[in-house]
Amino acid sequence: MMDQHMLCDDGFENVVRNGQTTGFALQARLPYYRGLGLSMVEDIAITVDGQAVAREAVRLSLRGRSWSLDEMERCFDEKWNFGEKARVEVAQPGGLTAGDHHVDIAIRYRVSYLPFVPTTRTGRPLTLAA
Amino acid sequence: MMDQHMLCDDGFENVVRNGQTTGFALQARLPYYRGLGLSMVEDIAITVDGQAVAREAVRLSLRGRSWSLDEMERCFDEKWNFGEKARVEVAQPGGLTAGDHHVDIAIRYRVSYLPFVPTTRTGRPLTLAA
Amino acid sequence: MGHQIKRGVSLYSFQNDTFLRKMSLEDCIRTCAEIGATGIEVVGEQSFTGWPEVGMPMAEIAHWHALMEKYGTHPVCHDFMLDYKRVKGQMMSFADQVASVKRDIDFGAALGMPCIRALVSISPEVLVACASYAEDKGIKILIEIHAPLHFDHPWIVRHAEAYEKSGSKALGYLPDMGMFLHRFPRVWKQRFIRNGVPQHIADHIEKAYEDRVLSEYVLLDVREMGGTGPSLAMAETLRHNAAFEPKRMLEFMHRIHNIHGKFYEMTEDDVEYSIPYDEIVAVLKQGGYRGHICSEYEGNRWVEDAEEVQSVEQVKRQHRMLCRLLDETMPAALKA
Amino acid sequence: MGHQIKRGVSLYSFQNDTFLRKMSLEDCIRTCAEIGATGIEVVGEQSFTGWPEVGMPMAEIAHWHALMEKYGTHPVCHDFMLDYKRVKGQMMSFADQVASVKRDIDFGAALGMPCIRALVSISPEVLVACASYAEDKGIKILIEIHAPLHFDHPWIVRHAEAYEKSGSKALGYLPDMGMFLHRFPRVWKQRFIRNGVPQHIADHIEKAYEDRVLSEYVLLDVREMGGTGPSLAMAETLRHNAAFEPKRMLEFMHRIHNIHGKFYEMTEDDVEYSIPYDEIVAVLKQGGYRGHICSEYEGNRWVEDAEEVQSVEQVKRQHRMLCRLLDETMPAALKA
Ligand SMILES: [Mn+2]
Ligand SMILES: [Mn+2]
Repeated sequence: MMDQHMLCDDGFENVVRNGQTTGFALQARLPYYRGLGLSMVEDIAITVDGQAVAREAVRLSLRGRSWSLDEMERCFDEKWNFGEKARVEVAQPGGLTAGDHHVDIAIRYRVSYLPFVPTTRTGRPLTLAA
Repeated sequence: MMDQHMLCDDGFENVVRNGQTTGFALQARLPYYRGLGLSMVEDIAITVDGQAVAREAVRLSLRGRSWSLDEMERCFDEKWNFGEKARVEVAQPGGLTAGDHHVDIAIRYRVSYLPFVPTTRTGRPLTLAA
Repeated sequence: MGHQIKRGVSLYSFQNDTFLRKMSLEDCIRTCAEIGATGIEVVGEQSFTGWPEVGMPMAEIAHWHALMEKYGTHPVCHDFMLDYKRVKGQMMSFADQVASVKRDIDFGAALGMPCIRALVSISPEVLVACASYAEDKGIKILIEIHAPLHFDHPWIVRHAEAYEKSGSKALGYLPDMGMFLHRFPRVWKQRFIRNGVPQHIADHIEKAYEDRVLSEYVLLDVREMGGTGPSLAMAETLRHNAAFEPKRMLEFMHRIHNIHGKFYEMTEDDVEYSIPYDEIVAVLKQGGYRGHICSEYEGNRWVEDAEEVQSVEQVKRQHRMLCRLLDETMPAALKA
Repeated sequence: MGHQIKRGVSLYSFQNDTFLRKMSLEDCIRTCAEIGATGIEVVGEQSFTGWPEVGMPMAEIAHWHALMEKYGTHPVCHDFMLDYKRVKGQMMSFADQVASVKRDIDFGAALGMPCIRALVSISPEVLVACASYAEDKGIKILIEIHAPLHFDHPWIVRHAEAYEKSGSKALGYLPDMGMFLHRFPRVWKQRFIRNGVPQHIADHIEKAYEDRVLSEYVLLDVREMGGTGPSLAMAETLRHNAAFEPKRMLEFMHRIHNIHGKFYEMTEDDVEYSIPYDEIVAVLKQGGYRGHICSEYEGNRWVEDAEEVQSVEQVKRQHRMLCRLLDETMPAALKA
């Protein structure tokens, strides 16, 4: 559910640190009807223009705190709230070119009472601010 | 069920017609807890020493009447009774050599009230009379 | 507590012996008579040849009646099949299904049966269309309520509504006690282990059944434990989770006219390992049930790969149990 | 016929609007108040932030009480989750599960809820272990009876036995009306067709559901019709065949303290397309039910790919229906 709202139109931008473009970021929502403790988010897979991003390159940040995907699975005191926009940063020296990119996202999350581990996907062109 | 009783020890022999060995025969039982009208027997697959026999080469006979497997599927007035030994003849010029052969049989039958079409298999060495 | 529950046997129980011609029809009936199980049920297409494709085997029917006479037994039920997929890829028409059921009513009548058993997959409309024909022949058509179905399953609810609406007393139920499977049968577990299920997975599934866990969860567990083919097959038996409650028969008792005493394993102590017959018989007494409990041994297919099937011994054990639960004096042949 | 059934709304119904911040908590509660649905149910982890991982959001709780006061609404139920798989590959211990449920009892109490909703997968022992704690806080813990489960499923039977044995009045049931799904929802069928199910296969599955056919047969049919991925997925929904009978609630009424008025599609005529609310309300009246029926709109996830979700309009239609069935005068906001 909420599939098409996983990706936000705003917040798709390059990440610049100390004058260096170290990667890019986008904003995402958890596609579920409630929030989940971070330890239950198993994976956030990002693909840009058909190129998959390595799991190790991805970090999630919420309200000033951030986690690698492995760290996130061991975090028991924070929550990706219902409808909350998280910033997803991808380390990629040079970042992306300005303009349109086709972005796909797939989030796998563990829900204790479901007899399967769902992965929800969506994808569409997003415009990277110059 | 009754898997290991599908193949009978007796009746495994070459078929000789007009002095020519035209094939071989064996005796088989339907692996089910009741008889079935012949139209519901979908296939009898025979393998000898790892070599599969063509469907067209197989005939079933019961009490003096015989059918190819295709004919059997269109026969609505006869029945392979519960526990009844049928003679299964395989056309194969020259037949088989005397002695031991590993015989496998797989019978597929349609049972109206089962939500799948079962195939039951068994196999073991049988001794062909010289 | 007084009751009018009678003991019977479905000859289905002896199928491994009759398949291999180790027991004849007469052997079966003599065995039943000796243990005081005087009600005899048959699967027509197992105990008689040619029916229905070739026609009624008149000599065999005459023999049947002679055996009833000789051994003091009586006909209880003919289990019929209705092969509505006789033609490949084609469903038998409604009219042909009705005609086919009527032929089985005739066959049941020829055998002197008060009841015939309809498989649960037959649609209620077909049976309702046969009700007055059955009434005329003095036959009741009983749909077998069999796991994974149960009295509260929507398909059975639909049957129940149709029967009540028909107003016919010729339509009823034949509950199969397999739907009160309160433990995972030991003979199933052992067979699955022989088929390749690792011990710890088999233990987990057995425990989950004991705990009544929804099958979908158990399937996920087994996948996460690395279970493959046979393990998944064992877990899938829980899809047909059948630990329903015997007391649910009470609401339907007025249409219950026969019972399949399904069993998988009678232990040396004359107890069914997985089906609570003490609770079942108490409910039947409470509901004033007046028909037979006919033994239906189905452990055979679970043990035949490893040992010789002991049909007669298993049936005897069940009847020792039934004598106990029904407060009957035990016939000599049942005494140890 | 007199009754004491009250109308409520689970804010779950507005999830698409709250997810996108189109509606605030206050918007939701005002909407409920306007339509006379004064009982408010929430999924705690949807309507409040941080709970339970971060702790109780005290400011939000104070805001909640202020809104109740302002709009004349009252708390009915907090639906809690118990994430017992918080640690990957590891099941939460029994003691930790009990502790977690007790924290949700506290959270429910902080919100002024008389009830909290337990998911059906929670084991009865955990809830029994929390019963006296709940009693002390004036809270009832209600297990949600939700399809594919139902009151006669062995897992629920086990819960029922445990509750009776506990003797505690703090344990009870919250039936979700989705288990009385008497037709295949039109919005499901349309979604499956958009997902790629050929029309004739979708029609066949819909008809089979109408006929209450055992799911396994329908899956075989669909495979023989050449059905693949989406068609098999549509047929598999029948594994969870949920056309059970509303009257089965009667036996359990003494422990039913809240009801999920699940719905998938309210038509323009203010009728639920697939769930027989007339029959349901009649049973609730007959059983003397005195709690709320809380709207739980779940058509959202079936239509969101094709159209904007109309949560408020759908809830309003359900409450027009409930006013009719409960013989209530319709508030102005519900009049067309
Ligand atoms: Mn049976
Ligand atoms: Mn619900």
